[in-house]
Amino acid sequence: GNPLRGGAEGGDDGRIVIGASDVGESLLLAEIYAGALRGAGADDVTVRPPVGGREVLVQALQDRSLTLAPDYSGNLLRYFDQDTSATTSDEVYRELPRALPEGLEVLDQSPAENTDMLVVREELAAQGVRTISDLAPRCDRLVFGGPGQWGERWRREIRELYGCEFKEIRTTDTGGPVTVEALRSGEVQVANMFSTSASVYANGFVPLEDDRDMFPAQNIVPFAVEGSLSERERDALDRVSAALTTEKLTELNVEFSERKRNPADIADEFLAQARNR
Amino acid sequence: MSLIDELGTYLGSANTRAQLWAALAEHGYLALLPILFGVVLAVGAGWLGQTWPQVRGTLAVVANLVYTIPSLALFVVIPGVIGTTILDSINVVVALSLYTAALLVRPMLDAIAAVPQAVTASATAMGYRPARRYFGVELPLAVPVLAAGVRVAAVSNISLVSVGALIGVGGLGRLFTDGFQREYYAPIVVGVVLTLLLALVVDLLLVLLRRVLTPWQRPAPTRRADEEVAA
Amino acid sequence: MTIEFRGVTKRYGGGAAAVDELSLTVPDGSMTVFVGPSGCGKTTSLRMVNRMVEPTDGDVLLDGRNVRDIDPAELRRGIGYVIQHAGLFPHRTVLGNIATVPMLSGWSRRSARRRAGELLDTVGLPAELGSRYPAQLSGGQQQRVGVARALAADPPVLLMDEPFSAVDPVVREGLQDELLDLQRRLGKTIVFVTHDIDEAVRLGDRVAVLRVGGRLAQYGTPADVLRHPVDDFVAEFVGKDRGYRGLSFLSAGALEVGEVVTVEIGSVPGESGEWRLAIDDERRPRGWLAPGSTVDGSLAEADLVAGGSLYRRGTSLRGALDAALSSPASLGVVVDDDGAAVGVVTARHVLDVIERHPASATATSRTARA
Amino acid sequence: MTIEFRGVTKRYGGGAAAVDELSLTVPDGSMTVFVGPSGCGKTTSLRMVNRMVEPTDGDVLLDGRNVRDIDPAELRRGIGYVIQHAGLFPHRTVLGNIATVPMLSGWSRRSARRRAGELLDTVGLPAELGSRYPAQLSGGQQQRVGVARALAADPPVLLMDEPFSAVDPVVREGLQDELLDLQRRLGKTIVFVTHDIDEAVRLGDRVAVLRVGGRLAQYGTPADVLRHPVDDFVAEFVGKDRGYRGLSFLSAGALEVGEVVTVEIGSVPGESGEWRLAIDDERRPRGWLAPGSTVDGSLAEADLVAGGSLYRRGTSLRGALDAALSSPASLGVVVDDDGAAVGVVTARHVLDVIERHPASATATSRTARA
Amino acid sequence: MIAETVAWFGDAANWSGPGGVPARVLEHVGYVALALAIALVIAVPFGLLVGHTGRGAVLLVGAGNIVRALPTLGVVTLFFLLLAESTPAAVVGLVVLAVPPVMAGTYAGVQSVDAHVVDAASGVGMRGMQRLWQVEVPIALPMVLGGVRNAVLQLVATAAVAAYVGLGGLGRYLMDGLAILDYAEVVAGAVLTAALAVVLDLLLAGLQRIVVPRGVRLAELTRSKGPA
Ligand SMILES: Nc1ncnc2c1ncn2[C@@H]1O[C@H](COP(=O)(O)OP(=O)(O)OP(=O)(O)O)[C@@H](O)[C@H]1O
Ligand SMILES: Nc1ncnc2c1ncn2[C@@H]1O[C@H](COP(=O)(O)OP(=O)(O)OP(=O)(O)O)[C@@H](O)[C@H]1O
Ligand SMILES: [Mg+2]
Ligand SMILES: [Mg+2]
Repeated sequence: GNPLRGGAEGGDDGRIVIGASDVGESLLLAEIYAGALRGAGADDVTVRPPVGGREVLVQALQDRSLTLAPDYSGNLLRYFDQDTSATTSDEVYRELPRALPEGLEVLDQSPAENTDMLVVREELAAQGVRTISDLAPRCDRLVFGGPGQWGERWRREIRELYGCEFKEIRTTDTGGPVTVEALRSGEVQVANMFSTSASVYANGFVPLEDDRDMFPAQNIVPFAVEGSLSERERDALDRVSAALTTEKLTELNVEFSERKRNPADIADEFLAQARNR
Repeated sequence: MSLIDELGTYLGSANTRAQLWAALAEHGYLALLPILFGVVLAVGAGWLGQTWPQVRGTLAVVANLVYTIPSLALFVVIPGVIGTTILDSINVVVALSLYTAALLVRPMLDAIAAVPQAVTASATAMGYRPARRYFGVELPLAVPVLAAGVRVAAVSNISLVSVGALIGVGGLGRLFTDGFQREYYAPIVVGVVLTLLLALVVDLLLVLLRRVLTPWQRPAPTRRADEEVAA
Repeated sequence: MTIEFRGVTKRYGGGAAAVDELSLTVPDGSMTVFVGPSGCGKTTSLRMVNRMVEPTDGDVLLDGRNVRDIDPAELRRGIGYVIQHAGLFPHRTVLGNIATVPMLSGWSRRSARRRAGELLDTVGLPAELGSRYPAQLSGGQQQRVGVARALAADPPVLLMDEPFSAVDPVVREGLQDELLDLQRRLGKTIVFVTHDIDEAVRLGDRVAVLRVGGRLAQYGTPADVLRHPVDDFVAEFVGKDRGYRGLSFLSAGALEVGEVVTVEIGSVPGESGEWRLAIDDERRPRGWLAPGSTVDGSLAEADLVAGGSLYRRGTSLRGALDAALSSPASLGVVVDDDGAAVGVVTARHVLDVIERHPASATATSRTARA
Repeated sequence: MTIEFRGVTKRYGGGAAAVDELSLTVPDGSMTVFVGPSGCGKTTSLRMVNRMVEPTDGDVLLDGRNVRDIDPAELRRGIGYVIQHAGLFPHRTVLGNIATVPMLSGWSRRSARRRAGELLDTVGLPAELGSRYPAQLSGGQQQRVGVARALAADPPVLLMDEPFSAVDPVVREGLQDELLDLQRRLGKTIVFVTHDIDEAVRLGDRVAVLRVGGRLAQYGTPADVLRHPVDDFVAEFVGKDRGYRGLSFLSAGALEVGEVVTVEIGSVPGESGEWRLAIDDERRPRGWLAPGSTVDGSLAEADLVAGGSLYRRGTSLRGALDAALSSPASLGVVVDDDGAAVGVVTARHVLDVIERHPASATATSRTARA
Repeated sequence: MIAETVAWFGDAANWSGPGGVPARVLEHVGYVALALAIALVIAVPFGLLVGHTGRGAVLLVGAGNIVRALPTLGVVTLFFLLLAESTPAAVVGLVVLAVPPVMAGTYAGVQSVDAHVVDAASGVGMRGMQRLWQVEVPIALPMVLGGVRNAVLQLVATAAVAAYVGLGGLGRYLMDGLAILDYAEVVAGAVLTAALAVVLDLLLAGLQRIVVPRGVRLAELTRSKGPA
């Protein structure tokens, strides 16, 4: 049987549990949501430690151990609808409600985006590799590094779209230090990272242009259990989403992963600024 | 930035400090509650082994087998077995209870078996029935051995809880994943230090508890024959 | 309470018999000692009384009642059991140990501990030992606590399995004396196990000698067993000093106590051609002054030859003979209960009494051939 | 090799003395037994000889050479040491255990094992035990292996610390006999520790009685110590049977052996008014036929009264007296080395000899007051 | 769940290539073996020294306990940041894990050699090192190996964290399965790890049979049987 069905931990009693995935900024966003909800009068708001990928979050939302989690529109849609052809922000957001399972919903999406991207080291870029199409002919000689679930999600896609079949797909982590380290040391030559990640630029990696729109738009969107938030709370989250832009998110990410500040502190500052505007 | 500065900045945030306390409390609870359950299980196993000596071998093998399952796997598999949700901290508690019991069963059986024949025989001869004899005589006499086992179990539980961070329930273990994600020494160092402190305090408390529970044991220094000779 | 073994056999796991067709009766209020070489089934026999071991065959009766019909735990609470090394509970204080059976039988904590306090006194231990733990006692003290614990519920029957084997000979003798005294005062029915024939002879009203395989070789009074062993096995087991030891059972009623010349320490003795017994101002013997020895000034201990063992008036011939044999003057010093010298005996006088003893040669022994 | 203690004192950790100013000499080729109550410093004294313990004060000399000047490991290889409970190496076979010292001293493996094989025989163990492990031996066998191991390098000195305490009395006596025999054959200088006065008296050429606090109470021959204890402590320790035991040291040279009427088992005895000794066809005594008893047909064992202990001609007076005392006929049976009856003794004859013994009363004992 | 796990094991794709079971098992054994070897080099001499001299036991036990309390995950992440290399970081974490049981087993083994036997060894004239190697070590072997077996069990179970810093081994199945909640994969990883632990433990038990002197085993038997 499915071990994930069962008793509820969060839910209807006014308790709000916010989850985060192990993508670095996910925790940051969760803290921002938490701050916003507290500002809107919710008094029992917790942020759970980051855990796993989307699969875990979805399950946790479905069994009500979570109330809410930040997510990315494109990947979320693809998760429930493998064959979607929506790629632009609007397409994706329009398709989402239909694809989501019963009892789950997304709130307003934010203009801020954080897409997957493939990055290479400067040496390889200097050989004229600027787009994924440029990369494709060399794929069979290159080792790729990315999160554990990357192969299942994208191996077929990238082969069909670009004709790229990597020599090996190695599991590193979700755009985190293992990936950075692997790419830096040459253990892998191509890696999956994220557009708002501070470490791409800090390490001088070069993002490749996704010239055939393989990766869909990835607007930040609060992903929640339907009916678990009050109007006031939903408004507060919508306001936060509206205030968040890609530039702002990248900035916050620098604060978080380069200046190593406490995500709750960053969230507080951001929310204060947003209110003052 | 030097580590000291880094620690200063890190601990400078009130939010961080609050999170640390919460993590520490969760860590303590996740590590120590299983000790309680584990001891109860081991005491039960001791009782089984005492009543049916022929199951001793089986109990020991089962205990060993439990011990071979990686903690991470146990954390993840347990919800499938007992029907909890994946993020539930009960999973960690159950897993660590099993480990504690596994760790204690062996010494428990040995300690019960090592109670001097003369003592059990005289208890029986005085009209103790088996259950009362177990709890009134054999168990108290096994306390020193059990206590040694509990100390080891407590300390390794405190270390093991951190692994729970990989499934989002890990007390201080969160600091390691956080520090790792951000290539940030401060939380890792703070996490290690707090874990050690917790272990130290718990260990001390256990030593005290043992002293209280075994008033009949005067410390007798072990002496080796050749200490006399400087050669 | 009378204990009766009726054709009792025990086989462990269907092997050879550990106890084979044992039949004997321990009369009410008496002490029977089981003695025999290692593995002869002494412990097994003993434990069948309180059902720590169940007989393969035959019955054990307590005052005619088959122990099989009594619930084991109840049975055991009514039987004191003292085992080798005392088997004290190391985690309980001395009082806690002694109070065990009363507590099990449902006494209140207070009255159980009061009783324990009394028993400490009964077995001759100071009250302040009550709060100690067994590990803080000497071996002899532990044994006493073991006895006290067995006595706690005032059981009519006591089983004692080599209770004194772990203590050194001097302490052991003290414990034996106390047990005899206790037995005289409390009149329990006691079964005592030892592999030391001396202990058996000293303590038992009756001695049961077992041979390996659990067969009863002889059952009779100590005098019987020493003086009339039924066969070579018993004779061998009883040991080569049995003639001398047997004297323990001959009373010295008719023993002639002779006069002896005494000199007091501190006085100025004249010369003399005979042995003179030096005594102190309470007439206690201090040693011998050899014939012809000269003393400078008043008599001091240094002038004396050390004396032999002393014979307490009224005890058995064994002590009398030893006193005579060990004396440098060949004169055994006889003392009264206060230790004052009252005269001397010679080995020859002792022999006279032995020879006149009617029991010595013709007594028919109650024996059982196995 | 002579061992000399010269004012040796040992204090552990600055506390009270465990051994206090011990001075005594163990002459070459003799056996001295240290005896005394528990904790009196016997083990400590012994271990100062091979430097397992270093004296706080004073010296131990081996043939005049201070042991302090000898490398401890070398010293120990030249001194056999048998400890209580044997202390065998559980991971080595019996042969491996015995061969330890020769191997340490650089013998070849082959010759060490050959030597070990010989020693098995010396201590009376069958060769096939050589390949067993200590856990597969009985207590008594382990003790023997312990002795063999100590003898392996043929050391002139042997130290034995309660080597027989772990075995039961019967086995123990056998081991003692073997040790005496060994000592006669090999002529080692032996220091032996026990807390059993019987063992001390049986084995020692000299006995050193220690009192608690490690003070020497008396040092002399067993006869001395038994018959002339220097003070109450020694007298008490030596025990109340010392007069009788002391007879062990009186030779029975002049003992008059009387005639006795014998009847052979299987023959048809007539009537008689006196005790008659029943013998078998090899003249071995089987029991007594009481005066006036009638026999149906030929004489069988069942007609007899069991006999007393037997006195082997040429041994000490102790056995003679016991034989007389234990005999139902008051006649102690005297046997020769083959066990054949050669006559009888009476207790009175034994007393005659005791009284005529010059040593009995006047021997001055070599004593040391501590 | 059982059916899915069986299916996982039945899928040929899971048995070949760099992510296949044989490769993962080899990687796992590799981490364990490397960590164990280093731990032995560190822990055995210390255990022997302390057990032999009887000095520093309190320190050793205390230090052992503290080291045991070190969270493996913390050590691994810390060393990953320090060394910027996955393999050494993981191995350091595992060594830290393996040292206490090996050290405790060695120390306890030597320490628990019957005092009479040690005494006899000195008494026959063995020097310190002779006593250690000829008497104490052979008799201590069962407990030393007991400590090693303990360490191996923990190592096999914990080597899974190597996957967290991007290494292979059976932890890969746990981590990857966990990330996408593929239960079959997680259970498969757990089963493989446990099986590996059992197999290695059996191998060590066999080794123990071979190297522990027969006499020592016999002595243990008689001791544990004891008097009835
Ligand atoms: N529980 C048991 N199982 C099997 N055999 C036993 C058991 N207890 C005793 N025996 C055997 O029964 C025989 C008699 O044993 P028991 O303990 O009664 O002897 P014992 O006379 O008390 O000897 P000891 O003087 O050594 O105490 C021995 O051969 C012993 O090995
Ligand atoms: N290593 C030691 N450290 C401190 N005290 C010791 C040590 N060894 C012995 N003692 C003390 O020295 C005294 C003499 O001990 P020793 O072992 O020599 O006595 P013993 O005569 O051999 O006694 P036993 O008959 O019990 O073997 C005792 O009081 C004992 O407690
Ligand atoms: Mg017995
Ligand atoms: Mg001693």
